[in-house]
Amino acid sequence: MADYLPHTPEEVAAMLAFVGVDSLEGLYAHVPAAVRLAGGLDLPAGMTEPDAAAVVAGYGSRNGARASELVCFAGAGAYDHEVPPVVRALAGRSEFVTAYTPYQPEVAQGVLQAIFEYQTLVARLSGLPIANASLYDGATALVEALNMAHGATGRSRMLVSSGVHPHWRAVARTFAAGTGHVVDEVPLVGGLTDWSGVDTAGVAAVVVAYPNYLGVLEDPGAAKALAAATGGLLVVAGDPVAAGVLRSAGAWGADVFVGEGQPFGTALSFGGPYLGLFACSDAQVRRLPGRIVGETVDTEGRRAYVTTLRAREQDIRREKATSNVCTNQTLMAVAAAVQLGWLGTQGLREVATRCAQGAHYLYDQLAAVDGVAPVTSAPFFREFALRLRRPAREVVALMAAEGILAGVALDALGGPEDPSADAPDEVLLVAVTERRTRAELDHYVRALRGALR
Amino acid sequence: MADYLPHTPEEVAAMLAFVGVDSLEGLYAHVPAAVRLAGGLDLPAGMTEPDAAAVVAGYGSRNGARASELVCFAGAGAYDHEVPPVVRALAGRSEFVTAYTPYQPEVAQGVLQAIFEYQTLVARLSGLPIANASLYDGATALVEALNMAHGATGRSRMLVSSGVHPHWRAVARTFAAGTGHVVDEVPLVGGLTDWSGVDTAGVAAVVVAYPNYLGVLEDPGAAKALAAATGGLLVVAGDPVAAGVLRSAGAWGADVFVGEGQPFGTALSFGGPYLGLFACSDAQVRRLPGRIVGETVDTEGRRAYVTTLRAREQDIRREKATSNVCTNQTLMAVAAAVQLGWLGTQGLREVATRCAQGAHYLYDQLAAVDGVAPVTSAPFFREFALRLRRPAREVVALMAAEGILAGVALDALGGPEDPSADAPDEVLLVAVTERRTRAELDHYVRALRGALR
Amino acid sequence: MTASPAGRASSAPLMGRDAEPTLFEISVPGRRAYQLRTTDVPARALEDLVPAAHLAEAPVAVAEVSERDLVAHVTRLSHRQFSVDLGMYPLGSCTMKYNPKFCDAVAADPALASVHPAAPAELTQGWLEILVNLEERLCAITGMAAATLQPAAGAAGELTGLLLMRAYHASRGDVRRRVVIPDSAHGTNPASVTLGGYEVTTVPSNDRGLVDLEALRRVLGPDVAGIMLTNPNTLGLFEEEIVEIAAAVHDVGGLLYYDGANLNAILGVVRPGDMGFDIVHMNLHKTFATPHGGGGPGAGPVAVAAHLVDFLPGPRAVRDGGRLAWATPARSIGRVHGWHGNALVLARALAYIDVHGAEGLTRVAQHAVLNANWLRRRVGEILPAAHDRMCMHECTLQATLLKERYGVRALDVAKTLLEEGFHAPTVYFPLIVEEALMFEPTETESPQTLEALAQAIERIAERAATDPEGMRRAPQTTPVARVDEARAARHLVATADTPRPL
Amino acid sequence: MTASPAGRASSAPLMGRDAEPTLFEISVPGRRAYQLRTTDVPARALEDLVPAAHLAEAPVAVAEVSERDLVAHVTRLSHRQFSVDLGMYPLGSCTMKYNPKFCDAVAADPALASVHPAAPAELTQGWLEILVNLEERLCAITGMAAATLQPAAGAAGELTGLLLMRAYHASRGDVRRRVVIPDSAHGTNPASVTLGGYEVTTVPSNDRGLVDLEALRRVLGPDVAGIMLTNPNTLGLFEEEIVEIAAAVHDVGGLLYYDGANLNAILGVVRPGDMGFDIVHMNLHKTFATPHGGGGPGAGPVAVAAHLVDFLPGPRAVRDGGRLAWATPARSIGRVHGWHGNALVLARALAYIDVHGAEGLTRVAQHAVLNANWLRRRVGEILPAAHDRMCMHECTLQATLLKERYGVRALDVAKTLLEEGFHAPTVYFPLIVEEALMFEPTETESPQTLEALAQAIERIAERAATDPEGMRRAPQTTPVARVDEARAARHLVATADTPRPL
Ligand SMILES: Cc1ncc(COP(=O)(O)O)c(C=O)c1O
Ligand SMILES: Cc1ncc(COP(=O)(O)O)c(C=O)c1O
Repeated sequence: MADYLPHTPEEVAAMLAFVGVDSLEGLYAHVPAAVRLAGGLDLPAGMTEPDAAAVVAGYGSRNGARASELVCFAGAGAYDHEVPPVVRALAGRSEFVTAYTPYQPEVAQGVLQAIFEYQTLVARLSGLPIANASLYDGATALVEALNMAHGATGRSRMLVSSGVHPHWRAVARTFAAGTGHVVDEVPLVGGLTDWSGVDTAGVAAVVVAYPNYLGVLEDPGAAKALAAATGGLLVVAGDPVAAGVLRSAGAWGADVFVGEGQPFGTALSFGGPYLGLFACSDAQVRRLPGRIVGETVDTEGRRAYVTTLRAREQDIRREKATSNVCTNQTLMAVAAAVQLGWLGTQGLREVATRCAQGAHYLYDQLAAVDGVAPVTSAPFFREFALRLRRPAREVVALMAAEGILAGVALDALGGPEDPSADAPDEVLLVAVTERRTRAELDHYVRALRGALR
Repeated sequence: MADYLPHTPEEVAAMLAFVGVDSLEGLYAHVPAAVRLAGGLDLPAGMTEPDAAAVVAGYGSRNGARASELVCFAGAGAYDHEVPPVVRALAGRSEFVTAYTPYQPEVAQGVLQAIFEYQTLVARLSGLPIANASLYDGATALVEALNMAHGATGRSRMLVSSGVHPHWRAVARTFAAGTGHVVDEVPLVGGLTDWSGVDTAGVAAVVVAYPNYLGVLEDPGAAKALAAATGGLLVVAGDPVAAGVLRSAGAWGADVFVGEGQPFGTALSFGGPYLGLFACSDAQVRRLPGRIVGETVDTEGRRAYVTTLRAREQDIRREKATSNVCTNQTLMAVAAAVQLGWLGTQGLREVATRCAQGAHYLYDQLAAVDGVAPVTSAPFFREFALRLRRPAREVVALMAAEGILAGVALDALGGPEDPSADAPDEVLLVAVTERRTRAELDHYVRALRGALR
Repeated sequence: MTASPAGRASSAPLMGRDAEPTLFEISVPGRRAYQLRTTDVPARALEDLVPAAHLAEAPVAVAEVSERDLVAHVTRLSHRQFSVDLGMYPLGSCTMKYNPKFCDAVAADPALASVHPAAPAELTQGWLEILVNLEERLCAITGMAAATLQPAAGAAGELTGLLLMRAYHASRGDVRRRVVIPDSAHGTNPASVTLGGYEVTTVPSNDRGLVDLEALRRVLGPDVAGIMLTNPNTLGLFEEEIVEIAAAVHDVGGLLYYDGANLNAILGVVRPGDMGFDIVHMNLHKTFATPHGGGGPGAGPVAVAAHLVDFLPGPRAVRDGGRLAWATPARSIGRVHGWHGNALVLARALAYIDVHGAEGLTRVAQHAVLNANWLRRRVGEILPAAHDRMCMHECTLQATLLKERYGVRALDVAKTLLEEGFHAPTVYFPLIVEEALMFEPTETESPQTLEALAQAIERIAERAATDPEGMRRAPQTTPVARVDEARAARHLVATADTPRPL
Repeated sequence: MTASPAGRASSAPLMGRDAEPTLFEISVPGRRAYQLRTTDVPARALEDLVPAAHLAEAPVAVAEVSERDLVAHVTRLSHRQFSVDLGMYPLGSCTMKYNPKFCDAVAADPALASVHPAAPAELTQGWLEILVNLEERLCAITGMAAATLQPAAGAAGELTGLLLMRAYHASRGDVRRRVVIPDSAHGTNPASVTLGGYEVTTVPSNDRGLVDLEALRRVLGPDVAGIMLTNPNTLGLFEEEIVEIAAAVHDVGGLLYYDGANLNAILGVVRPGDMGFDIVHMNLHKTFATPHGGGGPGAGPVAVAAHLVDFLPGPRAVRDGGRLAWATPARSIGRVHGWHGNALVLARALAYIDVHGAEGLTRVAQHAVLNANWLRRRVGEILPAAHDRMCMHECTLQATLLKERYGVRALDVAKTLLEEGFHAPTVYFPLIVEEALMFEPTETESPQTLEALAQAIERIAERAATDPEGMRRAPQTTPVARVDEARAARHLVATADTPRPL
């Protein structure tokens, strides 16, 4: 058993005496005996840090998919990008890590300015003027966008392209149970959203993923036209790396941009903590969910930063708040700002370009493999879906033996009990990042050929 | 090829113009053409950090003795102690790591105070009043002690117990070529220095290791008697972990304490950077080698720290300096202070005790193994030497296959070309730290039994 | 170049005191820091790969800095930031305890951090063990049957809990409209209630700072889906009538939701399940020592009693013979996170729990309560407690005396405390307490640190008498002086590209 | 306990401004931070294992603090410390360039850092490769035949070099007595000469700041073992007559020793070997970007020409067919380090070299020289260069004008620069230059940072005219004001246990 308590027994005794009770248990004398725990918690005995470290090392060793074992071609919204030591060192500084939410701006300029820089970067990526200080992840950022659309339009009908990540749609459905939103999923045809024939009545939001979760470059213009026609908001759910070179959400006419910020400085982390990106038009700023940092001055006229428009937030607005988000993902936002600072204008473009180059190189090779057929011929960016001769899960298992995490079996995305209608078991989603070498891509081709034999 | 230069081509051009040359090469116009390098350096092409990281990973994977592969029973002056994440995090803070020598005390109080705390701790461990800010390692600290003895006595004869680590003695011999010291090595008999019959004429220093490199607890009192009789200084070369519980060098009458500080917060690191500990009596302070931090005040009367007694140092005293040491091992000294702060009074005692417990437990088991004989029956602390039925190097190789780094083959300590007279090839030096579990010790016994079969 | 180059230098630091330019201000076109792998992948032009209509006219302008300047910029920013590692953060309701560096090492372990969330269960058994073990531990700690680890923070847990409530009632064909919360509740509670599709009914506190049981009974009825409570409540007081409250709510068919933000007070002493709660969220970033990261990430697992297990979000990691697998409960409300929750935060929390064990966690709670009570008594003459009796892990004090005598408000006390080198307590919360200053020392602060805080408060009281004006301008010795919050809201400048007000 | 606990709180931080108590002052008996493995090794009493005569009466008193207070203490100390990561460090002769974080990651790699130095070569092949590769790279960079990597710093390299000189001459039955060094040399050179058993003969510089060739010829003779030179020299000037110097020394049978502290200036441009040097030490912690660690560790490998290879310290890692092995040269002077040198520093340097390659290293040197020359010209009217012509990577400026006009000395300029947020340059070195201020910007500083430094110097010049008194008291805005160095030396208080002067 270990703990991190400073108190010596003598100090405890003296403090108890000052407080006027005669034992630590005595501090709880007013807790009804009926509910007090008798035998103590039923937990494994405490252990020292080095003993616990050995246990953790055991967990790690049983993760066959760790990076030292498998070369990663899995994507589906979580990508294996370079995170250099410099970014880890800076974002890991304990002043950022162990700070609370910057409620006292006079002693929190470090975090506040980092968030301000992050907001600027997200706004630039999205082509929209305002970004918030982060949300939990891409999926919940989408939910907040729908809530914003509801607030903006007074309507509840959400037209969501089925090209939006299945998990994000699932999350949207879950929360719709509370908000009463109607989430209408618009099918994909040939890898692209088929907006034709959609009922346009009472639409609050039109949501399109760009690229969509199959990697395909949708036409946000079509979604924009629909949104414009119905008076709903256009929400673009974007891959932020692709956003480095693609026409921006703002340029496509979006009112809201949401995205998963993990590719900027956050490790794969088995899915979290990640980073919900959120940007919107000026018109929506009073409906912005979560925290926002603004520039101001101190009493001496010096530039200073502070969390602002707090009247939207739950701690002030309570049941009328724009959102219930309080704790967000600030540290990941700081990491993203640092990672983007490291990449710079050129580096971001380079990463996006290399992803596209690698994905197209691999796609071209794989298209020639026997037993492989592209799911769609629509243009894609850094990820693509293949129809295989045998179940994709089996292929993933076989390729793991070759040191490759081959991708994501589409039917596994929702978990076995959550199959998506558009997820037949033979479809494999393959992603390529700037870290994948030609040798790795060529090895992939050979290994897949072997797995399909 | 990568670099860390900020200059854009335009900036370079503008700067060159301001300086008045027309190219970067032009900056070197006055360098005689005859010696200028023509074809550029003959080096492998530069590579990016991630590429270089892959190369480094390759080196690592070819270190069969890395901790993830072998359980460490090797000692001989370098020990596998616990270094907790908290110590790594604190000593790794970039303000310490990227600072220069604290020549400007007004902006270097962090490093200066950390050194002051380190000096206090080394002084306490040694039982002597003064410690310096660190030396390169234990071996070179010994050389400085000999130089100090020379300065103190005007004599050149150094009586060095052969219980002092063979490498340290080798280093002392090397530098004696410059100083003209005569290093007389006094033999071990039954694991203990045999001071009898030693010629006592003109002795500057008597050096005893405590415990000695075979792990044996020598009698520093005997060495003290000799030093006292001859008017030389007593130098105790101590294991700083053992120093946590053993009678201190000062208590034994030492004038100088030297030690290898690696066990306090520094990883095994393939032998460096380590930490030379150095403490001495008040009488020797003006002869102290290296840097020393003293407490003082600033112009406002606030407590402050500063490097002091600088007149001893080479940058001021030049050829008359007490030592040539300039850059030392400050970061390791900071780590040692933090590690000792983490251990505290109880923890240091606990670590020392556990080392002794583990070593004695293992020794008792091994003494019963067929083909194993203790080298000496003298009391030992945390390390011991065994005479094996077959060459110790072979045993080390065999036990590596069992996941154990069995210890240090005595004849390998000096490298094959540097055999020590007292290093027959069948002797194995085995060390136990507080990190070794009973299960590991028992496994060791089984594996050794197997290796000797 | 003339002597002077274009562009702005990254600032010269004076130990956090000097303003730091933004990343954009120190950017110089053409400068770079990034280095990527050599891949030998054929370098085709982007225009060949992506139809022109999709490409931006110009790449996004990020900023162009050298690695050296990036490091200096961010390191200097860090010197303008208070943090737990620098000093005490007695911020009520936030449990800003010390976060062991060991847990940082766990979260940084590449064998955990490098795993893709969609890798199949067979290749992520270690992670699934972590999730299952943590769920079991959290259930043991709260006295519940099962838990979801997906919610990314406390508020996400609350909303998840409310959706569970809704699904539960719906499964019984029971349509309910209202959720009761006390007037002392944290703002996330009412906000979550709205998002859960319920109306808020506020129940007042009585003069002991506790839920007014009679008032509660009056608002209860068959349309009440449940109640959200923290216990200890946001005043730091234990709801002593919790058994009666639970009975009353259950009697009308409602469920009890436990906001676990204050769980640190009762670890190992009393369990929400045993008090009658049906749903519990925990803030792992409070109780289980995840550092707050300047505002996040956290994690807000939700544990439930047996009758609610079937509704939990999925998939959940479960034991399946000797292996571990994913499974989604039969009547799951669905996913509440894009993947499995804030996994690395979950791993940290498991490590923290496993180091402590039952005994260690109980000691954590006891010492947190001890510290809070000591502080309450120690400074009570200056800042009287809103309710001067045994508190739990935090105490709600009031600046009323200072205000009456010197016109100095809670905010001024808080800001002046910054000048003393302490972080401020939570101010003006809970809303029902006038001039509230909520102090939560946490268990990792020593008696000496508490005493230093008390002495700082004594100095502040003296200053209030002699220099109330100065206090209203405080802090002055911090990296920036008191900040103009109104101006920020009046002219929103949320990015470096926003036009500045004139 | 009365309200107030015994003992002192760890300090409340104000961003580096407040004094921090010592570890010993915040110690409270019985407190602890350490946690060790559970080993199940039988816990016998120490008295059973170690004879009583060997045991201390009381264990060593270290300090007793909680992990939380340890973290706060050390983190706060770090906020009282300037560093490269915080700002510019234009410290002449020290090459305080930016140290890539990548190299930190290399040094932290457990597959390198966890290896025991006495593990057999078969089990440390990766490490031996690192050593062999680094040796080869360093030889290529310096134009030498082989190197020892053992010396732990520059001064250790110097002494090693002098012992090599001695061994070389001795092997030829040649007894020599003197080593020549220029009057501008760094203090380690004469100190090393003494330790190497030689006498120092100083050769003056001429009015161009270079070795006076005629004066040199006058002091050379058959008893001269060699000469130690830096080139560029400590004034930052290239010894243009190096070929003639080399010939003169070689003519009397002496050897040329190259002090590599200034190697950063000439990487890839000119090699010591090609200039005629026989022995070269390098400061990896200057040229090859090992951070200085507040004073160390560094590494000072010594490379030698072919005729000296046999004398190198051993063992050295060598290629042996496809494997790597240890070998000690035939007539080795012996070990100069307890193990293999500062291995992790060596690994860092190799990584740094390999990232740059030939081209990158050459650019490093060129840009270091460019920055120094730009700065020299930019501030020359205020701080004239001691020798106003092309310098190499550093420039030696003088505060003579300010001193004449306002009585402001180099030291005052340096201390005032601290108030401007820059580290001071090296002052009063080299000793032969009056009121010397030696600026070495290094290549990693941007033109904007140089300009900011220049503007700070301009402000200082203005202040010298109006407030020379204030400058003599500077700095005032740093964590402590100007420190009383004399007092520290008068009453040495080197530990917390030393009685304080009254
Ligand atoms: C009482 C209470 N409930 C709920 C929350 C919300 O938790 P989170 O910030 O993790 O969303 C908080 C956080 O401050 C709290 O103090
Ligand atoms: C010119 C010169 N020579 C030698 C040295 C000594 O090097 P080290 O400090 O590594 O011992 C230095 C270090 O400052 C130096 O500048």
